[in-house]
Amino acid sequence: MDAQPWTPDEMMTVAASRALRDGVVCFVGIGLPSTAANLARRTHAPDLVLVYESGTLGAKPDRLPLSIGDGILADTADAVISVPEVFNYWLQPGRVDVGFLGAAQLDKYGNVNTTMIGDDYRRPKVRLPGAGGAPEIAASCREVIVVVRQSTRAFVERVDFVTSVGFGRGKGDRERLGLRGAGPRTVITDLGVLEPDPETCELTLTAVHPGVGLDEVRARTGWPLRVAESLRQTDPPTPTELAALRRLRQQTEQQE
Amino acid sequence: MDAQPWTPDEMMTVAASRALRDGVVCFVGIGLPSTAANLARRTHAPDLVLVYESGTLGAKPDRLPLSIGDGILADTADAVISVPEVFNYWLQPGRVDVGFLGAAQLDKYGNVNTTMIGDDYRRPKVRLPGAGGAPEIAASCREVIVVVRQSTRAFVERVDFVTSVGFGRGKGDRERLGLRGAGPRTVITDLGVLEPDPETCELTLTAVHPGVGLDEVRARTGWPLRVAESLRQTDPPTPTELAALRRLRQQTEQQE
Amino acid sequence: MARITSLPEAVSEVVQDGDTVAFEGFTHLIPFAAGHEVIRQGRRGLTLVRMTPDLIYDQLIGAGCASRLVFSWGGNPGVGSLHRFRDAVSHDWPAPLELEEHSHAGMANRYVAGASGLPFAVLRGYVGTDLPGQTSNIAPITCPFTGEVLTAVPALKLDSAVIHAQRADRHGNVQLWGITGVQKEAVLCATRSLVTVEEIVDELDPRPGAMVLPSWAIGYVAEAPGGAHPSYAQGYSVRDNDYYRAWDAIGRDREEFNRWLDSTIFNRSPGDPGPNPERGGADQQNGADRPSGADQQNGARA
Amino acid sequence: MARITSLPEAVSEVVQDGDTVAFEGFTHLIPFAAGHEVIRQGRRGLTLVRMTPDLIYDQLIGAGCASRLVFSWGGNPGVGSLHRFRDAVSHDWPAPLELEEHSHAGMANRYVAGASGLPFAVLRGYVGTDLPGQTSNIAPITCPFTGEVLTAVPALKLDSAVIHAQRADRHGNVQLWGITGVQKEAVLCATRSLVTVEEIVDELDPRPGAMVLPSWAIGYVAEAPGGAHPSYAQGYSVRDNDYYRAWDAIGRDREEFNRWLDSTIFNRSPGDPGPNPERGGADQQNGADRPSGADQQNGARA
Repeated sequence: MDAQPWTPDEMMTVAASRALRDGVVCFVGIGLPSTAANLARRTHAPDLVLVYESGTLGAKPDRLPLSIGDGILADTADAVISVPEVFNYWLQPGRVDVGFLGAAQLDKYGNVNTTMIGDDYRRPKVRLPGAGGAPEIAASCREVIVVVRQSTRAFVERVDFVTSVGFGRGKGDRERLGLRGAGPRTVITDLGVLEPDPETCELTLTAVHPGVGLDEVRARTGWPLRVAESLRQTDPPTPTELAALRRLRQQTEQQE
Repeated sequence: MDAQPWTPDEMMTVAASRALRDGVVCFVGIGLPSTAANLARRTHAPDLVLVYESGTLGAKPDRLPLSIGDGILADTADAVISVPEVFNYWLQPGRVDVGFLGAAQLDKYGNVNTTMIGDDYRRPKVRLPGAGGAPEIAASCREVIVVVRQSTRAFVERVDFVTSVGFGRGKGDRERLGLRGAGPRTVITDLGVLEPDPETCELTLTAVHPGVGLDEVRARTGWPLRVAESLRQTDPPTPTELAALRRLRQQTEQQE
Repeated sequence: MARITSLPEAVSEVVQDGDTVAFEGFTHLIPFAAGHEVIRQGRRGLTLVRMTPDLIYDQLIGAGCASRLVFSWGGNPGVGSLHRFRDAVSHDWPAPLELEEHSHAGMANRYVAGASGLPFAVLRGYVGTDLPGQTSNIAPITCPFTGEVLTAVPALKLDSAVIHAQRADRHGNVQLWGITGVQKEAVLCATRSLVTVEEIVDELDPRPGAMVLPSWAIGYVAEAPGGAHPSYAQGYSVRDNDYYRAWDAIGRDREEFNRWLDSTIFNRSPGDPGPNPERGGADQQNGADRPSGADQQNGARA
Repeated sequence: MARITSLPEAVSEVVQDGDTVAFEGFTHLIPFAAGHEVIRQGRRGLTLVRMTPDLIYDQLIGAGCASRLVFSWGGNPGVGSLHRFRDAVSHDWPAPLELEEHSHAGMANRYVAGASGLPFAVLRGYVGTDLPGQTSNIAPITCPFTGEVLTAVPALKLDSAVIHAQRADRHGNVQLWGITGVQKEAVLCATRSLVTVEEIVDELDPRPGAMVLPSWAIGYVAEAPGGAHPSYAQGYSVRDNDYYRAWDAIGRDREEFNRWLDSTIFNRSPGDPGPNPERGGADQQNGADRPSGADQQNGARA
């Protein structure tokens, strides 16, 4: 892998950006999701609509925002609205096509934990930031993309705390709970892509990134990983994609 | 009365304006309440805060607005907000000191009807405009002033339809219903002023305007009117008040 | 993304027979031109929704477009009553009009709930009044934390919503300012929506007090200069108070009203065979629909 | 009407021991100067409320001001964790910190309910997560019209709220623009409120995207130029990203943190007898509170 002219994080970001079709409305969190979404706007999806939970609809930043409430988001947005409005009028009714989530832990049914690691909520091993917008993003966006680096610490059989529901305990749970969006249709990691099995909703490896071996993916998954029969290989980042990503990063660093 | 250099409507408007203390926040309806409130701003209450249900907080019109949503209200307001916000954030929590109501019918417990005259809602004798903001103004303002011309048609034993609650069927009803404001503390007419009796909440004549006789007030009231022991006489409009009122009307007509 | 098209085409796509439809506007920016186009196209069986039904609803009701009205205050602001509305309620002319009646606070919250994708809203309202006796759409609800009893109203679910705004850009993003009422909520409550605008511009430069509705939340945008007349569009026109006053006499009389319909909406002389829905509205939006006596000076761009 | 006074006086009037208090701001306009003054005045037993507790809450918690935190996301945005917050949760240092945890949508609606004078709010939220298991402040509620089950959260009732804004006029009317988060709601939820501002001006000229909070809805206004540092005030300053990064090392270590407290908040040398709450904050608001390594170029007026 070291011979490749891109890093695993770059591959992950490019893969995430490709998952965004042009013209869709995307609820963006800061960090990798924001990088991927802004990369998509600069490559194949110029009409991607970015919604940030700080209340900016249609933000068009020319560098990566440094926080969810970066001034450049307000300066370039079609509309700046209050935080209650972004959740109540725009996210909750299902007006957002794609939501991005990160995860400290992700389990095989796509449930996400960003609250705490350990078995005692009152005395956690690691206290994490908490829910933020994630529970309702996971519930209300038409579909969800989870972006997370793959490791046995992150990819667990069952999350210690369900901050955001993926497929619960399996097929039919979302419907039973009354969750309206389709849930995490795509999990993009630094190793490959996982998608829910149509029958069981268990996350199944459907693609590996160039240079990644199946053994490595299995070794970095905390449950016995199922692999799709027609395992694809991710197309490598094109020179255009890589150049755009690096330029974006560079512009951002210059701004700081 | 004809010898007086003011009309009964002018006396009523001046009396209503005097009921507004300087610095209070007043929810204003169009027509006479708006005239009275703007007269108060020009005379004894320059810091009166006018709130119109169209969503203008602190409007300072230099003429009478021609409708509840006149552009001059937005142009001169401290803040223009949405209609849901004016009701939810400003009226409902009790942030408004005084609400003004008009009435097609008013009964002896200060209940107001602006919905319909008749005994069959589905086939009314007279269909009126309806509730508008009145039910919640009557419920939530710290106190309410009703302004209405006195006649047996308007002043009835019991209203045909309760659009806005005054004191219900008497003392204690507001508390039982959970209404938070003090209700209609003052009813100002072209003949005098009525206030709720402290014991029974029945509207009682507490003041007559100059030149008005008790018999006339009784004859224009549709229930056996109680009269306060210490019946006051309203101070006549001062030359300053009359001049300000007439100037306001004139400026308004010139604008049209 | 909003489709930008002509007013007649947009109306025919957005407002359909039997729709529950709101033409919103709180005194300001009332979509008269679109309402007149609905009359021209002969829509029937509409449930009209609005906080403050005024002249345009009186006209739609008088023209026989509506079978139901959901509202909180119906009048000719600053003038008096709506006589076509009264005639429909009291004498079923030209057709019976069923009423569902709320307070402003209740209607505003029904819009908010609809825009929020919730089935109901909660408020302190209606308590002790006779309004809950007239509709099943007002119900008590208990706070699960304090036990306090409040009032619930169901969300408004609109098939279509029509509003008027000052401007749109060529992508269909809409900008409006001044008193904006419940216009955003109305659009967000509706399956189909139309925004008529004073003008379409290259760029929506930011303005104090302006709100922007993004193109992807709107169905259709149609240019209709003067489309709020006789109401006003802040920055573009002033209210035509003479029209409101003149309407009182027209609305009061069935024959007067029919003559007004024929001459200003259907644009036909006496003896003409009937409505001609295909005759476009574009040439009728600039004051041609005013009642006699209206001051032709008004409606000019400020 | 708002009282305009100095920051130390306003803080001593508005934020009291044992208060449930929110210092709101969504990345933008975070009231750091007021938070530091609260530390300086030695407030204790606060229930801190905020959607996005960040450095100022880490500092208040580390300084021992807080006993409870009601929140939805606690981190150092773009950098990582809040170590004083973690230390309090995991090791009770310097004092135990009870948590009540929500989602952003839940917290935003709790503010809306509080601002609206309602005891609770309704949303589609929390369903299927482990959050309802940790607090009794999340409950199911049934729509009285459709029978659908949704989620209720109680209104936030604040004793005090503190926000930062760009400007106020001499009457105490406050104007803020850019990302305005839940600041209006926070002020309207609170019995006592303080708005610190970059400057007090003669007139608030209208600006695109600006909201105005009228003076009569505010308790106190205090001028605190740079009072949002290291966050930013759109039109006045940019975010001091170096401060956020430098905080990671300071917050990670109890002794480092105490040194920071002594030198930048209490402004005393080692061996000084103790906190001096009377030492005013006005002379400390212009970047004097920055951690070492912070870029002195930032925070300049844009």
